[in-house]
Amino acid sequence: MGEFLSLREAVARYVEDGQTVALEGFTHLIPFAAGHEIIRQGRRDLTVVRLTPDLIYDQLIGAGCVRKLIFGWGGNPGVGSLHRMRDAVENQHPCPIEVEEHSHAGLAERWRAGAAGLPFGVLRGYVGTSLADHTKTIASISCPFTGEELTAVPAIHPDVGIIHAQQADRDGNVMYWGITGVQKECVLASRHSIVTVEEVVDEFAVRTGGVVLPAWAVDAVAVVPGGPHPSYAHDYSDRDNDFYASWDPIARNRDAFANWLAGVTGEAS
Amino acid sequence: MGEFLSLREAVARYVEDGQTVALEGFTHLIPFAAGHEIIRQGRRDLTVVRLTPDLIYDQLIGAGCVRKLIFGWGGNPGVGSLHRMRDAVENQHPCPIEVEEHSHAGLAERWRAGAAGLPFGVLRGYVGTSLADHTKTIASISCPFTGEELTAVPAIHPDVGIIHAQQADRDGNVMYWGITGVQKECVLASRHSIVTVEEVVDEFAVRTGGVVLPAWAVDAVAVVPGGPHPSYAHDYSDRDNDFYASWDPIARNRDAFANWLAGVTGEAS
Amino acid sequence: MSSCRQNGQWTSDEMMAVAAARELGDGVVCFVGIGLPSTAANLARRMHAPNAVLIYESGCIGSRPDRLPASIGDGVLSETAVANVGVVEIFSYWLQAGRIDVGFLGAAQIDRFANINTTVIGAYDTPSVRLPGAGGAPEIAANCGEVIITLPHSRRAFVEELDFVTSLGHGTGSGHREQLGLRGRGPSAVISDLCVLRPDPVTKELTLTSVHPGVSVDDVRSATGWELAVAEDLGTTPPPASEELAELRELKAAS
Amino acid sequence: MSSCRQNGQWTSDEMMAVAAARELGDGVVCFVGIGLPSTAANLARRMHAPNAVLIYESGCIGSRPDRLPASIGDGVLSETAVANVGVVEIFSYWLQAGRIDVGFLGAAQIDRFANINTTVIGAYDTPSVRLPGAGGAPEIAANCGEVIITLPHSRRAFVEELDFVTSLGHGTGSGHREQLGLRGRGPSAVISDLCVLRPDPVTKELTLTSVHPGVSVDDVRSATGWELAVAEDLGTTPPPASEELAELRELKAAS
Repeated sequence: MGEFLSLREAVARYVEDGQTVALEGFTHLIPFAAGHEIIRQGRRDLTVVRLTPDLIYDQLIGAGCVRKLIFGWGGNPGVGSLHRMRDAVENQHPCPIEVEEHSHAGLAERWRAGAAGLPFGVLRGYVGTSLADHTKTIASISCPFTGEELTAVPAIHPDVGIIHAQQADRDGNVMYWGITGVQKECVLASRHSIVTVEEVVDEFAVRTGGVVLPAWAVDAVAVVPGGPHPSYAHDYSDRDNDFYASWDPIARNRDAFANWLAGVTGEAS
Repeated sequence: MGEFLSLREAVARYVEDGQTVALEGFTHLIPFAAGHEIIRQGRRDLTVVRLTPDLIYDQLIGAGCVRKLIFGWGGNPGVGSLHRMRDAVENQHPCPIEVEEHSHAGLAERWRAGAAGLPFGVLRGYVGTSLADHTKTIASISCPFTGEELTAVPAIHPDVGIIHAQQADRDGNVMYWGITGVQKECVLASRHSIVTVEEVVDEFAVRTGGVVLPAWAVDAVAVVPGGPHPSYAHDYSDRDNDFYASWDPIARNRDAFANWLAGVTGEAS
Repeated sequence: MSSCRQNGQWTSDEMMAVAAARELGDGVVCFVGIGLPSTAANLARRMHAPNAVLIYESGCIGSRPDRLPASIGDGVLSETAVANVGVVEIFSYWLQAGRIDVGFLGAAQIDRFANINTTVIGAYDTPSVRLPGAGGAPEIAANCGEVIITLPHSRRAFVEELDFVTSLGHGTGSGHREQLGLRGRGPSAVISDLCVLRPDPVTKELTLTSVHPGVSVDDVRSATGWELAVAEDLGTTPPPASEELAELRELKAAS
Repeated sequence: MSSCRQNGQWTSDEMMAVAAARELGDGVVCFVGIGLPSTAANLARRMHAPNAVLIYESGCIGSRPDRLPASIGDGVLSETAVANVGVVEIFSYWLQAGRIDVGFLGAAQIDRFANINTTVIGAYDTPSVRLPGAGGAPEIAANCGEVIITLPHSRRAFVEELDFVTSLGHGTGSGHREQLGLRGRGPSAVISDLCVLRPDPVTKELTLTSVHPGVSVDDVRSATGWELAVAEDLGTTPPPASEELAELRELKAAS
């Protein structure tokens, strides 16, 4: 219902241990502040879903919140690896994680099917690759009219979908623009949703490509200016490319990461 | 390639007897002028596709251009029946037409599948209705993950898709806004496409909800101000509700229709 | 049917619109068919249901028109909407996904289980009357939480058997929708210009629960093509309040 | 590999970017991967292919960035685009539908049939190196008319056998793509910092067709993990023209 809550309240109310949670935002509007709040609240055993895990899931994985990762591309864009993710996959540190791996096109179709209330989606994908050998959620399906074989993937229905938007209005409607990613699908496919926003405005301005989510399709709205840092909010902030570069040495080293984590949880050593 | 042509040239180049043609526009931006040009050029045996045939297909059917109609709702909105369509279905006048009947949701999914390059689409639809008893392009499909039964419909791939838009820029990119319907899908699902526009502008203004089709995804652009009359172009013209009402007595009477038709073809009696 | 009753204070059409409007609760999300459903839904929004969210299949979400739209594609619907989306999206992401509380539909014909025909009278291939067809109705009827149907009462409209089931109501009765896997609960009320009918909680057969003022049970029976079930606690529909009438007439005058 | 050659006039990375850019014809519609493909595609657009249409999987259609984007989601891509759409739409309506002429991809590993691995080195469940994974590449490789691949040359990258096929090139060779029903024709060129490889018209095996200036066939062989086929009419890649170098450096400096 577009209820205004603090980020702390919103995460406390909707995110529980063992749930499937998605924090989406395709390289833009990534809801980092919400991810940090999940870390602070000590959630565990989460199944997390994202097209591109990016630093936000590297941080959640490193903090030990994650039991399973569903993803498409797990790198630090333009920099290199996600070392916390690699440490978990390669060395089971800080805990083993299960990986369910798709392509972006496949995950996007899973989001579409989820938003559309269908149990599965269909695409021309994965054919001839090794992905289907290792990912159980890839199946074959025949066209009932032509007999052609295509690929089916199951819908995603997280317990909680979390995104960041530029603006909410006073009724709790939400608007975002720029690169709009799969956020609408994430919110609509999820049982509950939280949207962090840069600010509350009296009225939305005219925006080419602006996406509006009506208040009744969103559970909670939390005002968190700068919530996507080091990602960015088009027309509000720039991507902090330096932070992305500086993350590499932090994430490579377990102690450096622990130190960073203490800064987030307020337990600085 | 967004090539600027006269409407006459565009229709002459792309629309041929026996083809499948779609003139879309969901109650708004209906490309009436292009339909009249098809009538003037005397095309025959067309399969025509539209969610709502509206007056435009009543006119094409009455003029004898149509062999088969694929549609979802065939009425004169707010007025009553499409009498030329009824005369064809009930009395085979001026020629018999085959009818392939769907719901709007099913046809929208057929458009989506067409635009997405898939041979079929999936929906929760038609269950328990008589539609599947009479329409061959409705089939059952099982979810490969849950076993749930859903409905499949084949993609639509017209030879030519025709829409009306408010604006083109000088490169042949096209923009429309307001109620945007299934026009993007129509253009993308069709082998060729023609867009009539109100005007050519140097640059598109910022518009909430504006849809842009890049020039390279469109074959021909024809400048036809007022092209959607008696439908309307948001921010350019109002719907001519009086014409919709006046159409009823014209279409009810074969002679009155012949007289109207002569006005379109320039063969006034 | 006369459309004038009660010494000209209000017409039976007005009674129908008012009674239909009353069915819409405040805050519900409603998928609105054009015509009478749209009139009733907008009247409700301006009376007791200011927070009802009206959705039109033309892709308009949360429209608040200040006049009655002339068609489902009236520009006033998109101008006053909270969000505008394409037709593919409105049917898939919004209707099909089960996000809509109430579907508000009109009908040409209806049977005792509130199944709807808007396709043909007579044989499908050689119809005596070719009606407009399905439009958005089959999936609205299938996928909304519940469905309200409104249409004028007559023996041609309320028939023993439909020639074509365009939109499923309660099918062949109790349990049929569940058996077909439909997630919406189906029709909860049929509002005509004579009365209100509701499905029996067990059998799902439409039952006369309320007659409009000045209408007798026999009036309804003689306008109904099947043996009509009548509720034991049959009531009388409260007449249109003056505020309801004023608001309805203002809406219509603005159109 | 040294990245400096020709008395410091240009680096091997610059040669690679220039040679890759030359592969892109004017007016083609190109789905662009981030990194080296994006550099090459934007260089092409500013040189000989001003009408090339660049599409990014972030939903940006027809972007004309005046600097190199830092990531696939750089705001400059959406600000300079002709149209911006969501990620679901870019993959389904634009890529999958077969509307894209050329896919431009990077790679971590490649084999003799231009199959790509960007997923794992070693066993999937106990990898020695966990690479980023698929991203958009599998469907770009499957659905574009043709594919251009660009990556630096080394024995770790050009391998006899892939541990994981993330994106299909020519599979097991001639006829394999057709047999799988893929509609795109697959990789047409692989551009490294040493050379240009093209699939043999019949066998589809990558064949050395051009070495970059200052590179010998033995240099390429010793950096390639399989027994390399060499074209009879082996050529030498024209060195970067001063205009190409100037434009490339300007693009990079602006970033």
